[in-house]
Amino acid sequence: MSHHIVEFKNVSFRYPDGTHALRYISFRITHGESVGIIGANGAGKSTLLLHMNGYLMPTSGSVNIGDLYLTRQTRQEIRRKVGIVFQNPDDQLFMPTVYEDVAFGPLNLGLDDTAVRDRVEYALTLVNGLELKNKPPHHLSCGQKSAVAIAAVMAVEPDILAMDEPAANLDPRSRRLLINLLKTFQHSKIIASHDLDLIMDVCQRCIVIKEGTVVADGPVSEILTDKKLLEENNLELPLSLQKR
Amino acid sequence: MSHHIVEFKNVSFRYPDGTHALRYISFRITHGESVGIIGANGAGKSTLLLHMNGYLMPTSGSVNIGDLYLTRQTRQEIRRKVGIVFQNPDDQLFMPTVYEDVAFGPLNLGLDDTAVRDRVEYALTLVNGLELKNKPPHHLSCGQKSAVAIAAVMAVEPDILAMDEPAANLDPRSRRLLINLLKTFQHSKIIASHDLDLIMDVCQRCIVIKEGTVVADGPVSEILTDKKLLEENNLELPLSLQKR
Amino acid sequence: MHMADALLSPAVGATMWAGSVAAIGYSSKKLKENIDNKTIPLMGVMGAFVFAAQMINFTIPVTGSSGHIGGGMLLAIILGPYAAFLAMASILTVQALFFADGGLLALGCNIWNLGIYPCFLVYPLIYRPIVGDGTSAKRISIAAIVSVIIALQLGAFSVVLETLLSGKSELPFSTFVLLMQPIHLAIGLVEGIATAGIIIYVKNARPELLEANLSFQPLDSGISLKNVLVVFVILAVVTGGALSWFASTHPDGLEWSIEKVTGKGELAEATQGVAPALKEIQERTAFLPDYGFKSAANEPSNENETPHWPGIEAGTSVSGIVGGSIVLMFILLIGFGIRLFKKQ
Amino acid sequence: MTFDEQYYNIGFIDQLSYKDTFVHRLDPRAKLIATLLFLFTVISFSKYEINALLPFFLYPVLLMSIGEIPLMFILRKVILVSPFALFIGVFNPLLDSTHVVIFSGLTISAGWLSFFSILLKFVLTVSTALLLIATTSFPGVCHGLRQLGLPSIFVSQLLFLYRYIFVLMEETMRIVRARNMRSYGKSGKGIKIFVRITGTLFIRTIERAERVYFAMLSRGFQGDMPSLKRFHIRTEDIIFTLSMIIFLYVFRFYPATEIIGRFVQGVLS
Ligand SMILES: Nc1ncnc2c1ncn2[C@@H]1O[C@H](COP(=O)(O)OP(=O)(O)OP(=O)(O)O)[C@@H](O)[C@H]1O
Ligand SMILES: Nc1ncnc2c1ncn2[C@@H]1O[C@H](COP(=O)(O)OP(=O)(O)OP(=O)(O)O)[C@@H](O)[C@H]1O
Ligand SMILES: [Mg+2]
Ligand SMILES: [Mg+2]
Repeated sequence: MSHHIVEFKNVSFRYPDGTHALRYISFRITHGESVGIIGANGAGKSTLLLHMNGYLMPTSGSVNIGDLYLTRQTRQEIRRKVGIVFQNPDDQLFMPTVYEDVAFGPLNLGLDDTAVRDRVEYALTLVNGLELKNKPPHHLSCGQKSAVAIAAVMAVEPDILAMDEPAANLDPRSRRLLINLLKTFQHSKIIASHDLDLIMDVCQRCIVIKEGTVVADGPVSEILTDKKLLEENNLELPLSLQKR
Repeated sequence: MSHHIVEFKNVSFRYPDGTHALRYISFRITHGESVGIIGANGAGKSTLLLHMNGYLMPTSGSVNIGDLYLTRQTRQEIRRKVGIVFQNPDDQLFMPTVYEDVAFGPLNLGLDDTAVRDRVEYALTLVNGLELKNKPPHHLSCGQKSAVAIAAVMAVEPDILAMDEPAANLDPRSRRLLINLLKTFQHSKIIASHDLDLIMDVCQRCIVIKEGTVVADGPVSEILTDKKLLEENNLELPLSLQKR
Repeated sequence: MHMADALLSPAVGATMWAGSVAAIGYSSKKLKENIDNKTIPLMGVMGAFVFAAQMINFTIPVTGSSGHIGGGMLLAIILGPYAAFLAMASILTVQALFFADGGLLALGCNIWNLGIYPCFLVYPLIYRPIVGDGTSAKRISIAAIVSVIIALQLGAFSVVLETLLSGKSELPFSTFVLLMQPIHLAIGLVEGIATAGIIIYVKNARPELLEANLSFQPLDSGISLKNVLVVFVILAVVTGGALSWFASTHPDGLEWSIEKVTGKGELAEATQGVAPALKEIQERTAFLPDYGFKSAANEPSNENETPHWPGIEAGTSVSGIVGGSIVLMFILLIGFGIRLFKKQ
Repeated sequence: MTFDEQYYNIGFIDQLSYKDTFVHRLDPRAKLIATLLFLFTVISFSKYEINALLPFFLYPVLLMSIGEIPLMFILRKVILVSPFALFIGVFNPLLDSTHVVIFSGLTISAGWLSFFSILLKFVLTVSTALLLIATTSFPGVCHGLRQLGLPSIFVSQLLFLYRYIFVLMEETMRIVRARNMRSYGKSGKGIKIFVRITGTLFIRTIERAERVYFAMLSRGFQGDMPSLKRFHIRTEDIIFTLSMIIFLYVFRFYPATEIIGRFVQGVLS
């Protein structure tokens, strides 16, 4: 299924103020892979994710999603394939009730009312949030907001799921629920996080970014146990591997 | 030194919208203790911290800081003794440069210019951030912002330090630096966090809050290893104690 | 400076509503024509920003009292007139609903007083010309301060007119104006300084955020003098039409105020601008004797449209008081009854 | 009112509006129209009218008791609300001193009458406006407005405003808190600091708007806000609106209190 492939080729990006946030990034993620993206604060992880569906366009290099080459023309289509969940759920729940929020994507796809309702209920059930349906987002707890933000992306049934720091501010139980939820998602997923334990639980592969370049790319079991590599990147061994 | 004592006696607090966030909370923290406050999302940790310097006033019960009984009259004085660092450093750095921000507190204490300069340099050195002095806060990385927010509080030389979720969004190295910094702070400290590994590293004592009441209070070594207690509170064993 | 429902007459309330709704419709149409998709969330979030910023108080030097920003000019500078007007209208709607600031009927007046003037009059005719190409901090400050002051003065003056035309207050025109304008001059000065400060701050910290709006805005995406005039002609026609319609069908509110005004002979200029239909009423009502309470009770002059108008006069008042108390008690009983019933 | 109190007040009304009672279930359009008619009727009374206003208290009392809205909350808000009307109204007793004989022996000045009239209208209008929002969720009001024909751009950004008020107010509250904590009652509240705080907040707000826009794009936003068909007029709504119209008509044009008073007096004597 070549259409679930994510491929970056020599992507560079420079913010208008001159910050060179990505430099010649290349990697290829095939269907069904789950990939963690790690690196120090300011390494360029969020910037990278923003390229996945064309919010930012590479200054040079190219991004391919499935068969599509990312351009201003194709980004609408690419956005249907790649669902991105950003760090702050408040920025993503912009509609006045949970139901409307989750329905926003399907409605924009042009589905009819019953199809929309089915999608919304399916997505909310997935994250265990069906009973939140009629609440306004500002009446939800942190963990509930995160769950709904994920449901809202799931409701458009993306082929590829990308998440930026999904577990920040969640209590350990909610974090664990999220990890289990991510494990059940079958398609490709790409997770940027400082929570290396979460990456270790959810991903098979791991890409380390440093000052905008890829410095390592390999199986989680190798990278997250390579103490030297991690320390060079402002990281440490996952806590569960650290001896007390 | 009785003046570094924090004592809550039967403190209840109800938000004006009716949420009963704290119910009959009592504890006593003596000088030099470091205490972790843990609990599920919405348990009342942040609300509790807001009582420590009178930002919220108890609906019933009393709060004593050192020899002072918290009232509207004493809270200005109490604010000099208790420095609170909240979760989001962006909310705390409101001045145009790092220097001015750290100087804000000492200036308001009425110190003269040289004393202010000394305090600022001392506090920034403490968090390893002296070279950030002239930068505007929005050009800092997450980790740097946290460090400056802490320096801004340290610059007023509080007797008691309270922090709410200090390590969220920090990369593992910055988190480790923060842990080491906290270990060197000699006076009482109170840390609310979901990061139980951090609590385990920094604190000797731990208070578990559930729905606004204290459900456990004891040495970290006991509480953070009590799997049943933790799970009842939406928590888990610290990751470094979990077996792979 | 929110106008309040309790001071309004239906005619004035409805007219201002009509004017404001027309302006909302017009702005929405203009926006839709050349909208950038980003604008809708930006407007909403900026509206929330103004709302939040209005709640941060600062101490005003010397007086020690506290002030906050109004936001109309700030929005116009950031969003351009049409989007800013809609955002301002939304802010006032939320205030009317959640804080009952002013009230729902006075909302029309408030949108007019605090939205139309800064966005459609002051921004294009005063702010833009002073600011020029938008690169000089000094010009920006002067422009912001002057604009905020003028917008507030216009708003305050409108409050005076709206109150007097409604005829619920006894304040004579001159006193009222002398009461309102200087206060708002002071408020405007403070607010203007704060607004200028914020714009300069943003200009220094993140110049690119303002660039799109401050400098070299093409005239058709901004607003031209012609557009301003067109808007105002349309609004004048709409409100004039509404006003004269109300004047011909529901004279009570207007009659009262105009009578009052002509009786004291102070608002002559203010009524000149209004449709000729008003003048007729004015002339007609000028013949009425000075209004006194007893005379209203005795003379049927006012009762001809509404024959059942319950005038208060000696004798009937007693029954009025008795009846009033009974009605109130009855209403309270119903309330408590339902409450008790619901508790079970 | 301090910042926190204002914030909690909005929060509280908002919470009330998500209750589930008969009044809450009524169609927002019906409630909007009924409220507007009510307000227009109330302010249409002449400025010396007092008695005829009293029956109109029935509507807020019914809303309050059926909608289970705490009386004290509404009362407190009515008292706290912007004092402009009262400030202006209080001049009336000073300026209009024509004497009115209520009944033989009791005379007051007409200015007092008109002041009380303003007072009553004030309480009636403010409380019904608050009760409208306390019994109808704000999104409900917005969808009602949309269906009544207001432009969709206006309504969409009204909804955004509502959504982000809570987010931004919390953010602002945290910033103000941080300022207060390090001000020690001193100069931290001057205009300079205000400008900086607001400027920072402003920049962050624009950045947030950008992120929100990204989130919308990622879910297929192309410029039109999609809308769900939400409300259907039911018999209750029609009955409610009709009874409101009849109620308003009757008490506007028939001096009910007078008639009742006369009747009672007649029975007693
Ligand atoms: N809007 C912007 N304008 C200019 N520079 C930016 C912008 N956003 C980010 N940067 C810079 O680009 C670099 C990469 O930032 P990015 O947010 O991608 O890092 P990150 O890896 O996500 O960090 P974190 O772990 O803190 O989230 C940083 O140096 C940052 O300062
Ligand atoms: N401003 C507010 N108004 C009303 N209720 C509030 C407010 N802030 C918090 N609450 C409620 O008070 C309770 C305690 O909240 P608090 O923020 O103290 O929890 P917390 O333990 O800090 O949670 P978290 O781990 O998510 O930060 C929650 O039920 C919350 O919904
Ligand atoms: Mg990031
Ligand atoms: Mg908290």
